[in-house]
Amino acid sequence: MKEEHKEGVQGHEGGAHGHGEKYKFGMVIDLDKCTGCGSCMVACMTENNVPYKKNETNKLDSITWMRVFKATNGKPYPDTDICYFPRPCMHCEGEHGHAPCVSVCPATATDYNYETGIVSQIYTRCFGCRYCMAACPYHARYFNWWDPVWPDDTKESLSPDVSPRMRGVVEKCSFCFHRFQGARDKAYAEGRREITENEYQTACTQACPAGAIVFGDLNNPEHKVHELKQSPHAFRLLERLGTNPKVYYHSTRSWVRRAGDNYLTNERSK
Amino acid sequence: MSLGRRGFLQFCLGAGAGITFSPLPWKLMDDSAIWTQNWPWTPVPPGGEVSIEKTACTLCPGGCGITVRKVKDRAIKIEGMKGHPINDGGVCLLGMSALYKLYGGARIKGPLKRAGKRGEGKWEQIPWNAAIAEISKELNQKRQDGLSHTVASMTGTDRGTVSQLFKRLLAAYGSPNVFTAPSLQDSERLALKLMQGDYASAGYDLENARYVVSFGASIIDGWGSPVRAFRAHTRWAEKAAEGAKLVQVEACLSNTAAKADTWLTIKPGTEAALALGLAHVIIKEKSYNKAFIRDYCLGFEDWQDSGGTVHKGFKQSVLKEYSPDAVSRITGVPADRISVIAREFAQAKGALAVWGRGKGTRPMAVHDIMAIHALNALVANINKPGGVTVLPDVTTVPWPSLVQDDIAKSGTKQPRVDRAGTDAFPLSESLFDQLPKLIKGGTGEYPLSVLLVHGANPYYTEHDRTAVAEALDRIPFIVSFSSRMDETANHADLILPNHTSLERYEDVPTPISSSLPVMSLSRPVVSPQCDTRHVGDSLIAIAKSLDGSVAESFPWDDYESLLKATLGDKWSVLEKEGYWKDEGYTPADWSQAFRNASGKFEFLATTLLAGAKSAKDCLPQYSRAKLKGEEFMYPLILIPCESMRLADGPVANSPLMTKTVADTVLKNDDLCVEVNPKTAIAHGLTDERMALLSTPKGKAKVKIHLFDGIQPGVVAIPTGLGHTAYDDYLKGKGVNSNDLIGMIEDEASGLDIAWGSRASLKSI
Amino acid sequence: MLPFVFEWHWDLGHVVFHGGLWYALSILGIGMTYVSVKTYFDVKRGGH
Amino acid sequence: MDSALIPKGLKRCPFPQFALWIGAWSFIMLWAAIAAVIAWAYGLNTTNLNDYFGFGAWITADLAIIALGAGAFFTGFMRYVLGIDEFKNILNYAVIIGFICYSSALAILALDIGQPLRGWFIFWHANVHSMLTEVAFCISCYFTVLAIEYIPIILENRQLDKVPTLHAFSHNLHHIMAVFAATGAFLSFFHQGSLGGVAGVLFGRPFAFRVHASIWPTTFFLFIFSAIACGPCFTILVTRLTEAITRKKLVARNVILKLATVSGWLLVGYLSVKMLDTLYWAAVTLPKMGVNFFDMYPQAPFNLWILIAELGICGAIPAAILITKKTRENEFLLILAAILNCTGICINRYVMTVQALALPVMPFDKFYNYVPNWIEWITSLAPFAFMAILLSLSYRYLPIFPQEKELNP
Amino acid sequence: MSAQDERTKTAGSSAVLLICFLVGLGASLLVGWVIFPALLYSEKEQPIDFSHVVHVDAVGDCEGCHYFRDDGSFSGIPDLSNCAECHEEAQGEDPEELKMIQEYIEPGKEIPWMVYSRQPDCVFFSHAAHVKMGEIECKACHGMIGESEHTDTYEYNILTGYSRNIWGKNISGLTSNTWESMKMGDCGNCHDEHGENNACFVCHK
Repeated sequence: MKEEHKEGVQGHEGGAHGHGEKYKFGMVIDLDKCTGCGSCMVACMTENNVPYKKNETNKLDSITWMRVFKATNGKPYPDTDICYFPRPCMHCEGEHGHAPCVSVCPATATDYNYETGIVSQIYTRCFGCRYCMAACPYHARYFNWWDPVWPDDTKESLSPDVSPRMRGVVEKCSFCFHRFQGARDKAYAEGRREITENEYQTACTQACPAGAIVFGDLNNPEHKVHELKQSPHAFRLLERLGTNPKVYYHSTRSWVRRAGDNYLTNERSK
Repeated sequence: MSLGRRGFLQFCLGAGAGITFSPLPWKLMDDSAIWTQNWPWTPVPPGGEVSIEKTACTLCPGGCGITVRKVKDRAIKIEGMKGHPINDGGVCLLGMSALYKLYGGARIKGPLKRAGKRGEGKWEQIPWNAAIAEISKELNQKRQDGLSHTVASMTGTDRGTVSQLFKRLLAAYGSPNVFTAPSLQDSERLALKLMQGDYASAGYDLENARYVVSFGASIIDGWGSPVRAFRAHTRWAEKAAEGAKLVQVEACLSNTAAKADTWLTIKPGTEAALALGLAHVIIKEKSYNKAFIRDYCLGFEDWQDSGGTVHKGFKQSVLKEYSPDAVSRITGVPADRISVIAREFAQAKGALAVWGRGKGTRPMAVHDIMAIHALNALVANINKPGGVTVLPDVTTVPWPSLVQDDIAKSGTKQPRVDRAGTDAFPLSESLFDQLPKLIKGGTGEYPLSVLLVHGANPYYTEHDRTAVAEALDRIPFIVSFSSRMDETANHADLILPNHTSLERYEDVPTPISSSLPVMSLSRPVVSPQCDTRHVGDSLIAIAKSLDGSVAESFPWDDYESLLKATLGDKWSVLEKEGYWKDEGYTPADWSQAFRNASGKFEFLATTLLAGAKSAKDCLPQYSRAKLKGEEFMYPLILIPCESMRLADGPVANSPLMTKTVADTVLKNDDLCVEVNPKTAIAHGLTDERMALLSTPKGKAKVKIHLFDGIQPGVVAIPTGLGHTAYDDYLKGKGVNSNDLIGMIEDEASGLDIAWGSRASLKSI
Repeated sequence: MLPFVFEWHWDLGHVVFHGGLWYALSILGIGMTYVSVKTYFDVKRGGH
Repeated sequence: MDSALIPKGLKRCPFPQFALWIGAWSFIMLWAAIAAVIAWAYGLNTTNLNDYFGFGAWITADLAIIALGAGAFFTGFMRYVLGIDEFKNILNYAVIIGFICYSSALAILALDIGQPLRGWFIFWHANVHSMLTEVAFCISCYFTVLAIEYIPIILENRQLDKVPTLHAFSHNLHHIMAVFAATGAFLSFFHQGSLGGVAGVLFGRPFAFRVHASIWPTTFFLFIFSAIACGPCFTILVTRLTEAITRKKLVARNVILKLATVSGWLLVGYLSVKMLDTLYWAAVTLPKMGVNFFDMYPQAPFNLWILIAELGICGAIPAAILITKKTRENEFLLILAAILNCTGICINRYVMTVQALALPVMPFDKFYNYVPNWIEWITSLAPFAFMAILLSLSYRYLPIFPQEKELNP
Repeated sequence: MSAQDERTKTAGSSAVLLICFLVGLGASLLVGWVIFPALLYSEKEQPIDFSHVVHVDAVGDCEGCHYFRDDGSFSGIPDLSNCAECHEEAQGEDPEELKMIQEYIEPGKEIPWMVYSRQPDCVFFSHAAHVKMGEIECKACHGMIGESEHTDTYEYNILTGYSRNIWGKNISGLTSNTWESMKMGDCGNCHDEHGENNACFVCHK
């Protein structure tokens, strides 16, 4: 029996124990193009069965895997400027996969997948200690304070690809990992191991009406993100903390780039 | 210790040991954890075969192509259609909300007849044939009484087969009173009629424009066809290195202003003056397109009337009245900046002046639009790449000719109740905003007896909403075709619920502001979830149940066959691709472009000459609409501000959209208004505290949000909230800005041109 | 977690952590067993 | 009524009075139990915790209680490992206090997690790299040790002691108690440390993050240090309070003073190390993250005063009092110092939990504050009621103070 | 009392005590190993008695009914339309066949099969990866179900709702064949053995 299995997996290039670095999925978000419309948030919430309550104005208990933050340059009228920061989970790599949240989870409910570079969150494993939320400086992790409730027949519009979460667990953006699973299934069915850039795109990327979000394999020179992340105007949020995030931002405005990280008063930003 | 006790102790010890070495405790611990992982009250979405259906979005006039992802029979996700000429894969948050409208709250599950008082929310469920009988009884009665002209309809738009069906029903029945919901289009159509000779909406070649001056149009806050506008903005951002530029003229730092390369802060309502100031510089520096002006324009130079009097043309009038200094005084824009922008505009390739306030639903005066459009004429950016065009309608198969019996003929000959097209307002087409005044004051020719409402929500969307509601409440019989319980449906006497956008066929004509003729097809992607009926089918059924010759104008079996017949050979393309576009379309040559009597672009609107008090009134000009209220009582200016995250039209927000709204806009049920910190100091306001916002039209408790990006002295109020209908996810949240802003009538057209209101804010 | 569970990895972290843990648990276990056994024999011998 | 249970030769109050006293505290326990049931049944939305403050009153209470309970292991450590014999006179009490603190901490942890029925995942699916895992294992193990240490004390009850098996068991347990105490000390050092590690490893939170010395952040050592510096003071406080309530002398003054001296010098040691750590953090760690020291203390209640309160008023002052013979021997100052010392450690645990989360890290993020609601308050304060009840029961029925007879002739 | 009596009494009482202990032990073992599993699991019969043997003979292989869709997803248990392809009209006189036609095919009602191998919602299992890429035989996980002539009684855990086949019929959790249980450990161990990725998101959603 087992011999048969072995034959079946010959030629697999995943590397020993699945630790081969095959893909490194990431995003480049162009803040000059982002209009702050919020479509990415809604696309994400519909794609991932994120519930809603009657009152969602307390943003401290409102689950938005993708959240669009608004930054201002702090200058008075008429020199004021604003910029929107769409913030998914950054899928931090930290040092060798030690993302801030991954190393702290006591029950291994979140891990760093070395094959894709994606930080998972397993709701059925999580027991809701919220240590990962304390660890994440991006507030990308959300707790299910309530049982999810879908009114009327709206349960009908839930996607079977993403498991609805129960109360008492933490959830966050998964880079629409189920889409990767789906794309790979299709590839397998067609006898391929690799998937193409188009086959796996996150819901926010796909929805963004401004085309501000680009998603792909940061390691693959053929993917758009590979080039975009190297722009002199590209930066990451709170890079100095050593979180090593996989979401890059791009802006030609220097104050926006400076707003992406902390700097001492007279320190020069990148 | 007694033996019994010790025995019992031993028994317990044994039991403990036995249980420990049995699966019971361990399996129970494991299974109770697994139970929490599968709580029966956490839904498990069933799986199944996935399919993708192509359709078009009908929730706004944007006309995007969308695809719906389905699992078996359930629609689970809406995405943008790749390759669609309007949105090419992008989709907005309103478009994605169609799922909520399909499955969500406030759906009307079948025909309803009012049981309680109006607006009380008590309904009686009735079968469809009874509902049709109810309305045909009412309409037949009016025909018999010779009052067919007192029946009116109101639709959200006048484009597409459904609104044409309403028009046809009223014409066959015998009433001239066909209303469309007021919007910027009313003035725009009129302005283009005056200057170019066509009642038409402007199409902008945004993608190829390279220097766009937007006079208050919130291009990336939901204006026109929102996704297309976003994509155009992205093009500009990509071409920034090549000099592509957006100049936003606005009093507050909207998202558009923030994304613009230049934010030109201006006193609200003075955009036309700035446009004429720019024209002044361009004319003075002779940097306009001389050949175009000479060969294809009328009224630029001074002219002599038949009586021999010499009148100023556009050139002299602008040179005289709109010097940068004078304009600077009106608008608050520094004179040197006016000159700089004017020079850049004149020199740029693809320089485009865009008008419209907010999403393009808020009104603008005809003369304002003429002033701004004059800039496009100066640089001759009309019917050229990167310019403005007037699109022809997509051709469809004409319907069989209308049959009108005597009642219908005499009914339609009656003057419209809003006086549009009469001597009072000869050029206007539909003046819904006149109704409150006319019905309430009794100055109308006659009272309306029946109102059919489709795709519009006048009880919510109109300025001076209270007066509108009062006026509409006087109409004895209101029929709503809404599929959800909106404010108007809530006040109706009879509801014939339409399918939602994902359950029905509908043609989607060329979207507003498009520069390419496109038609899309909205299709039923799921079977009807409730006992609803396509509004087209309802209309056909009503027509067939009416006396006289009405039924003869409706030879179709149902809406679907009507649509197929109307779309003709385009049907197969639309069925396959979801959209049809006129690939080879090129705008008409200048010699063919202008369909005035003169055949030229008219700076001087000759159509107006006959009725005008002075010839000057026929030129583009700035006249600031006078706001009601005294400055000492209402020292501040209130302007509505729009956002993609809040739908303020007849289609309301879904809960997920409302979820994206910042807590600086809505906090609990309180609406926040934006105020400059300087204003706050001057008026004793504190951030995040409540204040009473008063205007001549009403009062509301609002929360103060201090924001540097708004002009001192101006208060910005978000639109799209303050609903009194729908479900608990929307009802009672915030304030309806339309309650606070009154109507201001444009003398020439009778249209509402209110861009704001005087207001005061007091801390409470 | 025990070494035969697939989530177990033979790395330094697991060895040190579980080493310390089982060391402490063993002391507690052995200690308590010792006390129980000794008590049993004490009582049997002493018979009081 | 219950005189058969009361240790021979000791005087205790009449039973009705005792029952009333226990009843009063039970009322608070009942109240807390109701709060706990509400939180478990309806979920954590019944608290004021939120996504920005995932940790709040409960974690603060946990950290504080465990620091205060450090008297147990440290007194045991001094008695059994260092062989300081006087401490046997207070050790029983210290152990019971520790037992109460640790059991309360476990109960609060069970409340704080979103899925209590899955709480055991922390053991079965342990992530050995997580400080919280270390905490959970060490706390549970050490709680076992405390239970083992508590057993012989219980078995000394007059009636239980009559049973030969139990008597022998107790005797044998006493015999090897040093082994358990040493193991307990080992475990306790680790989990006091790992509790510090919980905050110190958060490299996304500049306020909490500390550089690592070997595999642990400096907070690991600081938490151990601060716990052993304040634990004895808490034992003193509770003992003195018991004496005041029972109107009896229970522990000889020299024992208390010795404990105070130890506590004082440990506090001095702790403060010096903490100062060094804070300086290094302010001068090196923070600037590397692009953060100013003063940005860490932006507004009330998290302005510089909280630092001054923690290290100055509740640090340096009690340390000075405790190490000076003259002030230490002044009863009022001794109690004041003990209170300040315990308060200082509670502030430390509070800032490392709540302030660490309150300060926005993203420059465009907003500062929010957090105030616990009644459910969190009552359950966080319930340990005091639990302590009152269990200490009263132990005091009444068990001979916990070896010196009681000789001090109250 | 004499010493002899004393001893007898002690011995007698020891025996009684031992019996008490053993009774406790036996009773609890019985509860734990026999009564508890009986209470924990409940039984249901499949709506129709189905013979895999007959169908495999007629169709040829598993994939005839349990096929892959174009997008690589696995169809699982066929739905009514698949059945109706052959069973539009009754094939033979079997009462179960007639029941199927009358109760399901004619009214167009899906047959509510209960799936022995149903995994919880949090599990993502790719048949494509295992069957297409991994070339693992169906029976490696599903056992001899393809050779069944009648449907087994469906047993499910009343607490978790899981099919008993997930944990395995043996309450101890011990198995001797790969298809006897379908717990996470089974997946994880197999992945480990074959050097496949064991990251959480490989199998969870």
